Amino acid sequence: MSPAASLGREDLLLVEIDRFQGPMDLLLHLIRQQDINIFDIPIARITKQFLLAIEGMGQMELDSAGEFIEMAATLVRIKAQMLLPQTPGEEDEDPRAELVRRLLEYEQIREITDRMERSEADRARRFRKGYLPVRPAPAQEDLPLETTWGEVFQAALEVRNPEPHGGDHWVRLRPISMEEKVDLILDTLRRVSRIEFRGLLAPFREKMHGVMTFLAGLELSRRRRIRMRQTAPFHELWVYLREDEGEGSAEEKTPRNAEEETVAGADGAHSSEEGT
Amino acid sequence: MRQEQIVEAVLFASDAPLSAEEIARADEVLDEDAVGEAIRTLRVQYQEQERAFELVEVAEGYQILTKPEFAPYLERFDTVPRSSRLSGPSLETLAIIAYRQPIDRLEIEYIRGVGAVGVIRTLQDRGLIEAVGRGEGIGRPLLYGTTRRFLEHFGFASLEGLPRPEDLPIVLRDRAAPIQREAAPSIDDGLGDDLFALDTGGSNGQPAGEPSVEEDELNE
Amino acid sequence: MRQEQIVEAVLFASDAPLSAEEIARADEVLDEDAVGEAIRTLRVQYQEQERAFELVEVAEGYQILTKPEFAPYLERFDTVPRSSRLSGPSLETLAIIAYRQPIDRLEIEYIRGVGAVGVIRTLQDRGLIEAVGRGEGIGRPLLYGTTRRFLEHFGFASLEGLPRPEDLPIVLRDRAAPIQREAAPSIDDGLGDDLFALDTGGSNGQPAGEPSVEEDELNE
Repeated sequence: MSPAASLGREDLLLVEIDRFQGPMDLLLHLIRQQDINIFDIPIARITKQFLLAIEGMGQMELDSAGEFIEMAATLVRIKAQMLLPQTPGEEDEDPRAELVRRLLEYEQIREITDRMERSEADRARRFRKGYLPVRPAPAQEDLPLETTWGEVFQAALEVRNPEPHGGDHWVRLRPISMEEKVDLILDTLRRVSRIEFRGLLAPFREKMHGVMTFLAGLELSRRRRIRMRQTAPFHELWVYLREDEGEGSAEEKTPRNAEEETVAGADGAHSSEEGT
Repeated sequence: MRQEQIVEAVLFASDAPLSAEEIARADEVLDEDAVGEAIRTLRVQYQEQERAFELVEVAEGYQILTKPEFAPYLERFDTVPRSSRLSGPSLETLAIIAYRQPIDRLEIEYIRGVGAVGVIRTLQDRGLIEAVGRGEGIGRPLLYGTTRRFLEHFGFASLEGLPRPEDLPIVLRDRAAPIQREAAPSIDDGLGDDLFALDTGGSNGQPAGEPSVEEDELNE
Repeated sequence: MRQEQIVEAVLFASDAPLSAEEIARADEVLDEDAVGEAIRTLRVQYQEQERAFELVEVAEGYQILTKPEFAPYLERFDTVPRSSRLSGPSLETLAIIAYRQPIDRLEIEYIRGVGAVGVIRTLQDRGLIEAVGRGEGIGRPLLYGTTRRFLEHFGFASLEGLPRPEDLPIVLRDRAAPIQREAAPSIDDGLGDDLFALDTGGSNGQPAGEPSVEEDELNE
């Protein structure tokens, strides 16, 4: 709570800007806090308060500052429009109408968000079956093996003699890019919640795939996109998608800050997604 | 081998919810009805035998989950995988997508007042939303919708399981009597109207009577 | 809440087998004896109630697993079709082991240029190879050789019967030649072993005497 805000009576606002998820959140807060009639917003006052609140935003990320400034501009414009004399006979809408509509909409979203958060918490108290591999049917040895010696022998003939010096002849030279592996990991994790690291390698034979997948894994954890977990040394290495804020404990949830926007915004730069 | 045993084995081995149809694939003699029957039997058995887990309906399918009261014990184990919670911005964005799907990025950004590129990506990476098509307009923007995984994460049986908007206390609106609305500026076309007729079916619903500002209320 | 319910919940939700000692950590009132008691109770219950799963004791502790007889149903959910043919990597590995036995994993990997943990497991599951002893060197690695079943299946009276024509690669023809392995940089991150374990072959298996990370070859 900014001590500076406790000066004027009508500007008596308890605003700490980075508590807010964005300009709509801030606006909603101002209106709720002062018990303002949504259908009759004192636009001059709110504009003043809004500007005051975002004054100290210098240290904020430029992106989100821009969003607040955009809203400030909208407020100022509405204020100006309200000062214009109304042309008689013209069915002009109240300049505030759109803002009101957005506020109501946003408020409802916030309410829904809270409900969903509760559902999420309830669901988190239930645990699904831990992943355990399906037990194989009784002795696999009893399955008829169709492989013939001819096949084995053919494979033997194709074995390459390793050269005693230098290992580079092993690398069959198809370039394998790390980005390709990054995509593989993310694509896979989009389908399943987590995967054993070696599952990512399973389809590939060359060691270079292993190296690049591993590097991609490191890169993704550096980008904070994935998390890797091992239950014990030398056990399987599990790869998970990382959440923006990790496991939301109670204390983490209270301050709703704009952090994710920042982090995620940076991520967005790598994105090949549709631009604007 | 009894049918409910097969269904149980399948549900037990899966770490995600399975629909009756999917379960039925386990065996030729099974069909959706038989699966439904088996599920009812199992449900009763787990209850009577006081198992620590129960068979619940989630994400348009079925899943065996531990009962909530065991959570405190399970949370002590590192070998028990936990689903991690979403951040505030993610939840908020997801709420918008859940109720307004299919929806494009600009609409989401307009409602929240902040950029959404990063959050959308995060939600996609987590498999909670997906691109479901392309909208009209410049650049034919991608439209997003929620996935089955979304339902799973929140434990909703289906999109119908989302909190009903009628039940929500809307503080702001209660402060004033609803008023007849005039023509809205074009910018919000297709944007806000259906919010008040939240259509859990996922399609853009009809605009319902929405309150707005009257001309004569300009008294600032 | 009864003790066996807590034990059941923990075993149900855990990804890995848990020892009695570990399970006891779930609750202060539990100790190893109480856990043992609960496990016996659950075991009997599952049996009497003809559940599709059972509580089994594996090397590392206890697990609830589906009964093996349901495997055929569950395999239909596998994306990877099981085949009774050996894959290319399995064939190659089997050929190497057949000609070079006894041979340790690192040598196999050296010859093939890729990891062999998974294939070795597959071949072991198939009963075509087995661990036949331990070699010299760091960690006294397991040595693998072919089984009687291998001879039976391919119709050889003995290993002497394997053809050794001129066109066989030297590395397989020349049984005595020790392989010169150069010192390789090692990644010491505890990940290495599984990292290059290609061909998971679907079987999980016990870590049946699988050597862990000692000196992983990373020749690139």
